[in-house]
Amino acid sequence: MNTSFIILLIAVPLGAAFLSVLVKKLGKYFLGAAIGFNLAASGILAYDYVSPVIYEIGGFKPPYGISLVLDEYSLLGILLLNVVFALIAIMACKYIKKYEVVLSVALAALNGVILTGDLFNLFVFMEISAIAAYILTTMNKNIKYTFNYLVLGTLGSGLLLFGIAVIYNMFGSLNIMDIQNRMAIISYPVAGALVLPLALIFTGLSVEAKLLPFSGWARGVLKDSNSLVGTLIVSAFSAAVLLAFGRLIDSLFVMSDSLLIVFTVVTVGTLILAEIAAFSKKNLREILLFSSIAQSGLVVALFLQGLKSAALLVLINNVISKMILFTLAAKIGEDNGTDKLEDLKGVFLKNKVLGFGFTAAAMSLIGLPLFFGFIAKANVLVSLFEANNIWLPMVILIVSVIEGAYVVRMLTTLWNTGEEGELAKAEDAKQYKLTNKVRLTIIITIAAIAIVAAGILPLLQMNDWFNFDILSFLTDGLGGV
Amino acid sequence: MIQYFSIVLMLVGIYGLLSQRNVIKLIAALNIFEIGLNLFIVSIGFVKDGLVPILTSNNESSAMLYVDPLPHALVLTSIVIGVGVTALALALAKKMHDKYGTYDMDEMGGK
Amino acid sequence: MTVLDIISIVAGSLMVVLGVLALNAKKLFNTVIYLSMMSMLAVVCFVIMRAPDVAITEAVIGSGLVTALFVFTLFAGKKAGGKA
Amino acid sequence: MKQIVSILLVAAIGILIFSALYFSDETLKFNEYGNVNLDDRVSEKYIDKSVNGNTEEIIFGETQNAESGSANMVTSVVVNYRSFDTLGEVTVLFVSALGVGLLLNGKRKRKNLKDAPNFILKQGARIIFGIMVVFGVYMFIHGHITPGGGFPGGAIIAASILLLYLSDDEFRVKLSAAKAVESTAGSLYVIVGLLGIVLAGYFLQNFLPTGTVGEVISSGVIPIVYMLIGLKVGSELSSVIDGFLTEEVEG
Repeated sequence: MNTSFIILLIAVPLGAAFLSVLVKKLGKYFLGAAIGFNLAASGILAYDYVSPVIYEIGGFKPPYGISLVLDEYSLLGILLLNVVFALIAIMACKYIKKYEVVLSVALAALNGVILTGDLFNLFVFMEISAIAAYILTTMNKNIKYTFNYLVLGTLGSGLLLFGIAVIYNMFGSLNIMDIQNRMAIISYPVAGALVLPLALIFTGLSVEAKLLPFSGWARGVLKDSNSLVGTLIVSAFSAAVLLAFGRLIDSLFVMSDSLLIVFTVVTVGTLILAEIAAFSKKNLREILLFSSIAQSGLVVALFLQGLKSAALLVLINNVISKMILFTLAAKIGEDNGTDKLEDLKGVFLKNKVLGFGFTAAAMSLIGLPLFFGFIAKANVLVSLFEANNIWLPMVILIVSVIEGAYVVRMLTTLWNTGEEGELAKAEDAKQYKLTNKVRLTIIITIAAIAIVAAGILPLLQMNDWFNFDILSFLTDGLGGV
Repeated sequence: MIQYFSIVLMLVGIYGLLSQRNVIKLIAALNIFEIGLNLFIVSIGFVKDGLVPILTSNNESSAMLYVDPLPHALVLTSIVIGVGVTALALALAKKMHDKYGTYDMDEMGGK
Repeated sequence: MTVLDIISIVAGSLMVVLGVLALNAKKLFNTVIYLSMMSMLAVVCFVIMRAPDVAITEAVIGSGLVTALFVFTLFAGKKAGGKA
Repeated sequence: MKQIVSILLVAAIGILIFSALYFSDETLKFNEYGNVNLDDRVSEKYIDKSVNGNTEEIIFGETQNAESGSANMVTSVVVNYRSFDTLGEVTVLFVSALGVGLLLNGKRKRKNLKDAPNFILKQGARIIFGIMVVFGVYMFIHGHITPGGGFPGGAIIAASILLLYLSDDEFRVKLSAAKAVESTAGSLYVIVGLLGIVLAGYFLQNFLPTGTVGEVISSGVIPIVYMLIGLKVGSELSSVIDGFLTEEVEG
């Protein structure tokens, strides 16, 4: 396997970005080429994957040089990220104009966030992707919220850097694996000393991962965003940040009991409060953004419990279904000038294909059987019970009821025109628009079918589908082809 | 000693972010926080009686006691990132001032 | 206590004072000037900590260019007729 | 009221940070200011240039073909050992310059200065401009033996351009030229990295002889990369300055 593809995932989009400033007219093609190359390269890496690879940049062996780590975890990450990024770029290509360079840089940075094995390098890539996100959100024309985002994001990355500096002082290294080894050598428990740096890193990452109380920026930025910016932030950016978060929790977070309780309260609190907020909202995009905050809370809570595989399943389900939901919500908002649920009764009767795509994604989000979300949720509950955890499954089930309530309310409103009990007629929805775009329809249909297929096939093929390890599946299922 | 002051500076920056509503002052608070952070990072690399980490004709051997060069490299990166973010924030501030005629976020209203 | 220690204590406490002054200044222009002075003192601290590379960079970028950008932003605001 | 709440909150955070850093009784401690043992840190090998197994002492002006040929250890960290961070860092500046350009876009013209500059000021500024540019170039070419390097060098060039802006009413940087320099320098940086893959095996690996520590023509790719960084930073900051010193043309 040619390991150079690992670095090219970052170098090619960066080079494309630099070049497209020189020849502005070709910017579109450079971006397309970079996205296509990244898709192909991540495919090749997945196809050839045998065992974890560590790529030493500059030829200096880790921990001295910066290294990129390609293991099952980051392989899954780059596959997910590059596919989602490409789909969003295709679906929302009319907004890309003038922002090609920013998107290329964001693509490079997000790949870097997932692949890097070095703490400071992680900070640099987080900062690049955050700045790209600030610039993209200026598309919303509501600069006040972008400014809020910028201030919070900069403070967050500052705290992250502070935590990294304290870690460097204690362990003398910036390489994540090396720090892990140095922690293991120390014979006494390190949890007590790590409280401050871990709290700082957790706080810093929670800003980008949208955990409460640091998610104040998300509402303003996302509530009128178009299908490019909003979808990128709720799916691609949030996937990369959560994956980096998971990697750090997995390798560095040696927590004392009280710190674990604090972190868990924050994440589970995010889950509960954000779902309640989503329930109380009346606008399509606001509902979705609060649901996205809640899912981030759930994913981080699962990582904190050490359930990597379950967390990844929830993450994948959330990223794919949010991509569909947010794209359509932004499109509905743009076509009709509003995304208020009350004003959109029966809008899907105008375009049933897109309506079915939306419905499938929403069903998967709440985890109904026959959809991928069901597999994810079943895995979460089973692995939590196996870990003898009773209260977290309870919370998840209760929250699922709230989630189910607002999703069903959303769907019934969007499908149903008239009063209750009356049969809906397409004529009643005349005043709404949901224009048909071939690209959009094809992608939404394929993604929806993929969600359903991923929900049904494991039920038929695997005996232990409720106990399914996505990481080893990736090596056995794809690597062994 | 400088280390204590650097942490206090970061706290002053956080205080500014919490208490101020003026766009320019918020950006200033971010800058204060960044200066404190940079001082802190350099201070963790300081070695008592260490030399400047440059080989010269006076300090010509690598076996002498130098201060840690890695934090300096990190701070160079951090300063440049800081100026990038500040420039972007100031451009946003300029735009906001064009739109609302004020730098005060409370006077800008919900829109 | 060496001379450097004393200088660093003086510079550090001045920086904290300037930081508070910058945040509470009535005029935005003063905020910018206090910030620039702070940055200059930070350069002194970097030199004390044997980091000449960082000191040069901070002097040119931190207290030079950033201050200039702040001042230009404020002037642009004044010209537009809004209150600063 | 808000002030008091924020002061209390900040005080609480401060007490937490200070007690965790300086007053904890754990065995694993935060190394206090100045009491640092470099042998515990990765940077020990950056000083000895011994990451790839070199065991000899590095002597200024004598050692040849070290793994990183720079006498300035910060430079060898910035451009050799952690060059990838530096690529990320120029990207940050690149994106934010681009963002400033996008935000303050439109057809623009120079803002009029309050007092029209006189002849002596204009000519004097031009002379100083030349000296500053030469100094900036000196700084990034000598980044591997003296303090400084690409970032301050580029910033000094940008400052010299700022001087021209302030002393001359009509002066404007050709934005297209600035963009061209920026883009070429950035692409060349990536190409230097890719050449590393082709010629030496890894991205951004040094593929030139590193020469004698302390000489001007030494250290392999460091002067090249620092020159590219200097040009890139200079042109980016110049275009940022242009964005702030021009105003939109009405209508």
